Amino acid sequence: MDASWGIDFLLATIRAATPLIYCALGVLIAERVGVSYLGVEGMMLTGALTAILGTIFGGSIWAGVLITLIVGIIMGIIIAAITVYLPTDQVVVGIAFNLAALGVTSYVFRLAGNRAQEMIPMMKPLIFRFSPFEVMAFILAVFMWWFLFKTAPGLKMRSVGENAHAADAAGIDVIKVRFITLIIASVLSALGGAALTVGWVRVFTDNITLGRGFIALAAVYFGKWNPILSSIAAVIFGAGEALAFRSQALGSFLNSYYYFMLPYVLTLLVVGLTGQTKGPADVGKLYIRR
Amino acid sequence: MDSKSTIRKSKGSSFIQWIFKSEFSISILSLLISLAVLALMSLIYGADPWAVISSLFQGALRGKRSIVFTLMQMAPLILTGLAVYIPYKAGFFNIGGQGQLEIGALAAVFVTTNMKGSPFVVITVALLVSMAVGIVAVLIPLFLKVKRGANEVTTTIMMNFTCVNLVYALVTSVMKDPKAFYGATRAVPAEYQLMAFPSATGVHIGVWLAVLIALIAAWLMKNSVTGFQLKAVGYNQQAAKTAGINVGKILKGSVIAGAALAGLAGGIEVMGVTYRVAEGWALPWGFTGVSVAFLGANPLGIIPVAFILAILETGARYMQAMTGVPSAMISIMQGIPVVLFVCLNSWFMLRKLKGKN
Amino acid sequence: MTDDAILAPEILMEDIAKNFGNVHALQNVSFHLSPGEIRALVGENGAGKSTLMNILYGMYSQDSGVITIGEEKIQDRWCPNAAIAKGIGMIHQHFSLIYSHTVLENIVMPTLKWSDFKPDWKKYEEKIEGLLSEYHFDVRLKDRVENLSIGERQQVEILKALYQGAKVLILDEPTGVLTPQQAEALLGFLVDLRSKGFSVVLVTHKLNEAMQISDKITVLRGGKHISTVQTDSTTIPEIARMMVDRQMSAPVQRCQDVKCSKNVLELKNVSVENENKKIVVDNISFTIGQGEIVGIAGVAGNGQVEMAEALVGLRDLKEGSILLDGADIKGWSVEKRRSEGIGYIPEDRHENGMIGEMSIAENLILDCMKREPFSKKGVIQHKNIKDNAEKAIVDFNVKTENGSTPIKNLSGGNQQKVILARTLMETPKVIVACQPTRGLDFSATEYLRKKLVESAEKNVGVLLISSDLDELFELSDRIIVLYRGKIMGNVRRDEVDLQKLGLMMTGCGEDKISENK
Amino acid sequence: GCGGNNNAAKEPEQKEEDTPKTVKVGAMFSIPDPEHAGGWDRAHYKGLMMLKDEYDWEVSVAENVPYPKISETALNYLDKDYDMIIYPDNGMIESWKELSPKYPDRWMMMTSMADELPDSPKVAAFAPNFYEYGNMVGIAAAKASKTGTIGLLGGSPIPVLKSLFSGIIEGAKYVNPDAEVIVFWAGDWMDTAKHREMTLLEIQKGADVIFTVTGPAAKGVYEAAESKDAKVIGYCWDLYEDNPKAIMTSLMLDTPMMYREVAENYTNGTLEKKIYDLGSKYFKFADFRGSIPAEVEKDILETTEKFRNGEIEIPVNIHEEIMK
Ligand SMILES: Nc1ncnc2c1ncn2[C@@H]1O[C@H](COP(=O)(O)OP(=O)(O)OP(=O)(O)O)[C@@H](O)[C@H]1O
Ligand SMILES: Nc1ncnc2c1ncn2[C@@H]1O[C@H](COP(=O)(O)OP(=O)(O)OP(=O)(O)O)[C@@H](O)[C@H]1O
Ligand SMILES: [Mg+2]
Ligand SMILES: [Mg+2]
Repeated sequence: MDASWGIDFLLATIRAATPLIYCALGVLIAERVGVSYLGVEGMMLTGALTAILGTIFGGSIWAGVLITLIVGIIMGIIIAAITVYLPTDQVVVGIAFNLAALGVTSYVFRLAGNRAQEMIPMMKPLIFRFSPFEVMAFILAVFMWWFLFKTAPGLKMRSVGENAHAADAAGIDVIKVRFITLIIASVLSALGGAALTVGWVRVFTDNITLGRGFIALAAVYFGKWNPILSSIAAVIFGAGEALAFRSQALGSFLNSYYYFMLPYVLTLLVVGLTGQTKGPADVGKLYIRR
Repeated sequence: MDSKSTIRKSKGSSFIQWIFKSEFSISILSLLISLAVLALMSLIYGADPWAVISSLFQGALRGKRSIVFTLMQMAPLILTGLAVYIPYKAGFFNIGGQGQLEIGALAAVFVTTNMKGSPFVVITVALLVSMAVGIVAVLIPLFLKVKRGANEVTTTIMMNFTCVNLVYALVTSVMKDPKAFYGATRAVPAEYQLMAFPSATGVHIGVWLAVLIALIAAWLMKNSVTGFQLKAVGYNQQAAKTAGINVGKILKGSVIAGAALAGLAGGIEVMGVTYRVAEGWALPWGFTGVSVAFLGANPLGIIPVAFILAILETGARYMQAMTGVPSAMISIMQGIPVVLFVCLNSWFMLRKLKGKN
Repeated sequence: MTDDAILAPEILMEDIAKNFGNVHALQNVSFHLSPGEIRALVGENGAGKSTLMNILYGMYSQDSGVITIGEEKIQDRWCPNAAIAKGIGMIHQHFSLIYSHTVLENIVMPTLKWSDFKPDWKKYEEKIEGLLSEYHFDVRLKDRVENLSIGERQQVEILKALYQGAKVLILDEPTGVLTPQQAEALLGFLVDLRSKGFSVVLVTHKLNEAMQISDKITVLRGGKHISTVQTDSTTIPEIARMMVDRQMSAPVQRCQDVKCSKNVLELKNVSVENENKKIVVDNISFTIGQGEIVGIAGVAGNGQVEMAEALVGLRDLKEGSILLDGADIKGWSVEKRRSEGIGYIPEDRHENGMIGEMSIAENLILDCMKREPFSKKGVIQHKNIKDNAEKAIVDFNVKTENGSTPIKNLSGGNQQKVILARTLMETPKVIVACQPTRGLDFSATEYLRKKLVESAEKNVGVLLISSDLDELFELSDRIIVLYRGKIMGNVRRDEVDLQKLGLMMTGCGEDKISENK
Repeated sequence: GCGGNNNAAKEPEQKEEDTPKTVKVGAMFSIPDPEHAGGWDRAHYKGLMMLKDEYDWEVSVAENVPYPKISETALNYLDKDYDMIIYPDNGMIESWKELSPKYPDRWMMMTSMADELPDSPKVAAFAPNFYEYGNMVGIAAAKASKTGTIGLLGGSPIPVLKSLFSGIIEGAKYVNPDAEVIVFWAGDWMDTAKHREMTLLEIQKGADVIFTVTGPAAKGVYEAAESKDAKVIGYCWDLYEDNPKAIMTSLMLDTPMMYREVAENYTNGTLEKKIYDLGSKYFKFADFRGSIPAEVEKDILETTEKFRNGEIEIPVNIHEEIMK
């Protein structure tokens, strides 16, 4: 194991972590305003597809990212309307949305025909060997931490997640805040998908996210709803994944499925050991104004 | 109070209103809309919408065999639905059904491939062990919930991935059938497979067992002290505790019962239908169970809802095979009706809440 | 805006109507508040007081009617934000605080701008310190609200409103949770505010508070405006008549001398810890005799709740023992204690007393559904439960259509009647009643007190925990004062007066008081 | 006989009277969208479509058939009076063995490796000789490789791949006794990202020619190869379109030829109950399109041609150690 092995491992870790970071930030900000966002997996898949289609039919990666942003906003509006305006159970909607997204993305991908099967061009690294997606992920994490914990709007948003009624009484339009935040969360999750396809594997295949959205959920939990800690958790999970890829190169005897258990087992362990397990108090609770 | 004056259509409106308000009509409405979506998608894809939709129902309901398939698909859904429903009533959202199911199935295979004895004994032991293993899979989230107050939605999801990966790790290593082409266990020996009942139909007894369990659960929820306490704990844990109900016991009991049923679903599925556990052997029964529980709203409702979702699953596969539409439409038909139902239902609820009749 | 230029705007609410589904919470209510006025808003439970104020504050939107504030007619998009901007602040009965945030964050948060990315915490802190000294409040800004006592939390709420520049302060039943001393201080503070040019709306069930400080009293009944009268030209009985529109029963008379033949409950050297392993009940001993009502006085948070919970089995004893009818109840489950005759009326009925979604009938058997005739061999007997509910509804005069109504649809008073009915159903040996009349209007209050006295007359021992000293004086045979978990005094009611009780509640023991004399 | 669904079968029967009976074939794939999947499924899909185009057979394709639904799907076809069921996937062998004895009047084909035939008169297996296929890949890879290292990536260690990869190892050794062959298993057939990363690792270990057998995830392999200028030999079908830069060539399994054989034999009534061993004549290289120097290409083609003619013999040596 030489230095280049280390650098490659680091690069692989960051590659695997980047989509997770975007999604984790999405889940995190949604939960911070009191909405549980299990639909992250479906949203990630949607973003993964739109980024590829946008790039192929739009002619450049940035067109793909732009389309992803637009679709993220539109889907965010739909999800927000369903989960914020209607007194639906957010968990059930999230799970059903994931199922539907799985179907719709592969349907659209099939409709898009042979051109959609093409491989898109590679992104140029921005700094060192890190792609713009990767650099942006870390900037976003720090930005979100600063935003949530150091600024006034951040405080207001956290208040909504902790006690929606109190926030309402303090003059915050809870519904509006949740609505807008869910759009942001959806855009972030969609970007997570884009980071996976456009930023990493450069193709789309059916169900390409394969549960990575849920790993992001675990990262949020692991990171105690703190953007920086959650991103670090995502990096740890990314390292786990990179290690799993390398399990054979390293001559491991362990079946690679054991490595895929890692993020979840780790998170359960941390939850069990630290006991610091409660997120924002109002997550998942409905809020209806009369 | 003169509430009646607000009703707009007065003549014969009560029946129409009932239709309009009942959950049943909402589920029909969401099914109809989903079918319209399906038709539209077929049209876009270039398939004949009518052929697609009719094959959906043919595949699930036309002829004895299709009905048998639908019934067999219904069995795990009833059980996973109950596995969500029962703990949910006590205030625990068990999304871990999938992991409990898969690991329960693996346990059933382990017992049947290693144990010798009369079929009755072996089958009973295997099903009991699958339930026990299902319970083991929920103990960590339960512990974290009770002792640490951890949100069980997330921990049970994590247990899902842990269990499923563990199952795949085992079927590709120590439990792998050396003769199998892929990672798969040995098959459940013929004498220990669930027998058909009535024998000519090909419907294995697990289906009736599942229905029976749902009926028993319905009766218990309505008429037993335990069911009463379960509801009390689910609505208001604090008050139930103050009233002398042993909240811990009820909560743990319901979670364990739920996980046992999810494990049983795995046992029944592997001993009645697939006979082996392999990589990717399972459908997302555990997740569909969440929809079943919510759409069913009570154990009696769970039976027809599981049946409808089984129709959609069985029929959609037939539809795909026969008309050549993309397999994506199968998952679309499983997601969209649920989303629609939940939305429509809460939309009507919201209108009622806001007093706009 | 300088401090001496505070002038509250004039408020005009005209023909306000509001329905919740089929419930007409408000029907064409008008409400006019002049600057620099203290207005008391009274009415029975469910009269619509909170609803009216919530509409003024923008929490609810009215179905019809017009609000004018100052010169300006309020158009749509009326919301708390706009109300705050117009100088209206509201302190809800259930506080609107974010428990995991600090006092400072709670106070400042509503005034922060969405565009403010660099809040100047130093400046805010200084400004609040100014308010603290001006109004003689005492809270530490860096504490998390979850660690504060109820009184302190209310101070935070008021500070928040003042900090936002509220000139009209609405307080919804603010004294319900306070001790008499705290309540007294609050009322004085409100009078102070008036002199500074604020106007105040005080929603209350305590008519003497209304008489004490208000300029005018507005009475609501069944969602309708009944009357608004000058305080100094009216009397409590007159207001009460307007509130209920029916004959009032005479106040409860407790016969003086109870002969205690035998102790039903005995506490010996009982100590209890709270969640943080701190001793909150410290080595207390006392007895309750048959037919005796023992009142527990004390500032909230001095161990009353923990003691009650230890009695009914919700908390373990650290030391000591409790005897019921001579039998040590150590190790008995909550359920066993209930069935052996310890009745319990919990302090917070919404949290602990009832299950809102369940019907009246079901709530009535919540603690005894395991027993016949409500269940046999684990099978619920629906018919017996229904019959039981019908009987209780008649016996306890619960206002409802039938027993299958979800209990959350009842008014607070009627909810409390159901809880009382449940407690008295099986003639307990002793009743532990925590704040049984909190938040109830006076007719419900009278009814409840009467029932408690009646039970005592039937030889039930009653432990009455209340922060309402009048209530304690009216009902108790003996009064025990708790201070920091210790008994400061255990006195016959006729041996003690309000002043002495007040002293004991602040930590002066019985002995010290007599020394001073 | 046929287990009794008469309703579903009625419609087609009515039409049969006037027109000559079209042969109905039902095929099942475990992955979605076989038309665009990795080489194996795509090759079979194309072969089946050929049946439709050239022989006017009615071909139904069921895709994304999960494990518990294989028999159900097959039975649906059987109930609809399909004449032939095609199982192009080893993972479906259980269902093949279970159903064929119950339907002795229909043809059931396993178009992959099979160890034995079920007890039914109308079963056949069309089993490509994966070892020989591997030999040809090995020859081409070793000749094209500059580093002498070849990377192999499989979904999971299944018997077919043991034979195939052993063949490659021996083929490569025949050309270059010092050739090194790296074998990785992804443990999965779907995770594109994982396949990409594992390919990168192989390239990092020196591999410059890659061969992969996997499902939809294969695209991750091409991507990795392209980004590191390595070459991929496509599996079973001409995959050039998938990644023109990465695909050196593809060793095609001539599925049209295979299915043509099925069709001819079926119509003539000469289809036999046997395991058809599809040897090297069914394997041919797709156009190289100038991906490697012409002389190397020529060398590869000549050597493999000799192999096909039997002029070159490569010993059969199964490497158990790669199956860890
Ligand atoms: N959110 C709500 N949903 C439905 N009904 C409501 C709601 N809030 C109040 N009500 C009903 O409106 C009526 C007026 O309630 P409101 O809370 O204004 O009474 P109140 O005078 O404040 O009573 P209390 O003295 O108990 O505080 C009651 O009948 C109540 O049941
Ligand atoms: N969300 C609601 N749905 C239905 N009824 C409600 C709702 N909120 C309040 N109510 C009704 O409004 C009444 C008045 O509400 P309020 O919050 O003032 O409680 P309360 O009866 O005064 O009890 P407490 O003083 O203990 O809080 C309650 O008795 C209850 O019946
Ligand atoms: Mg009120
Ligand atoms: Mg009240």
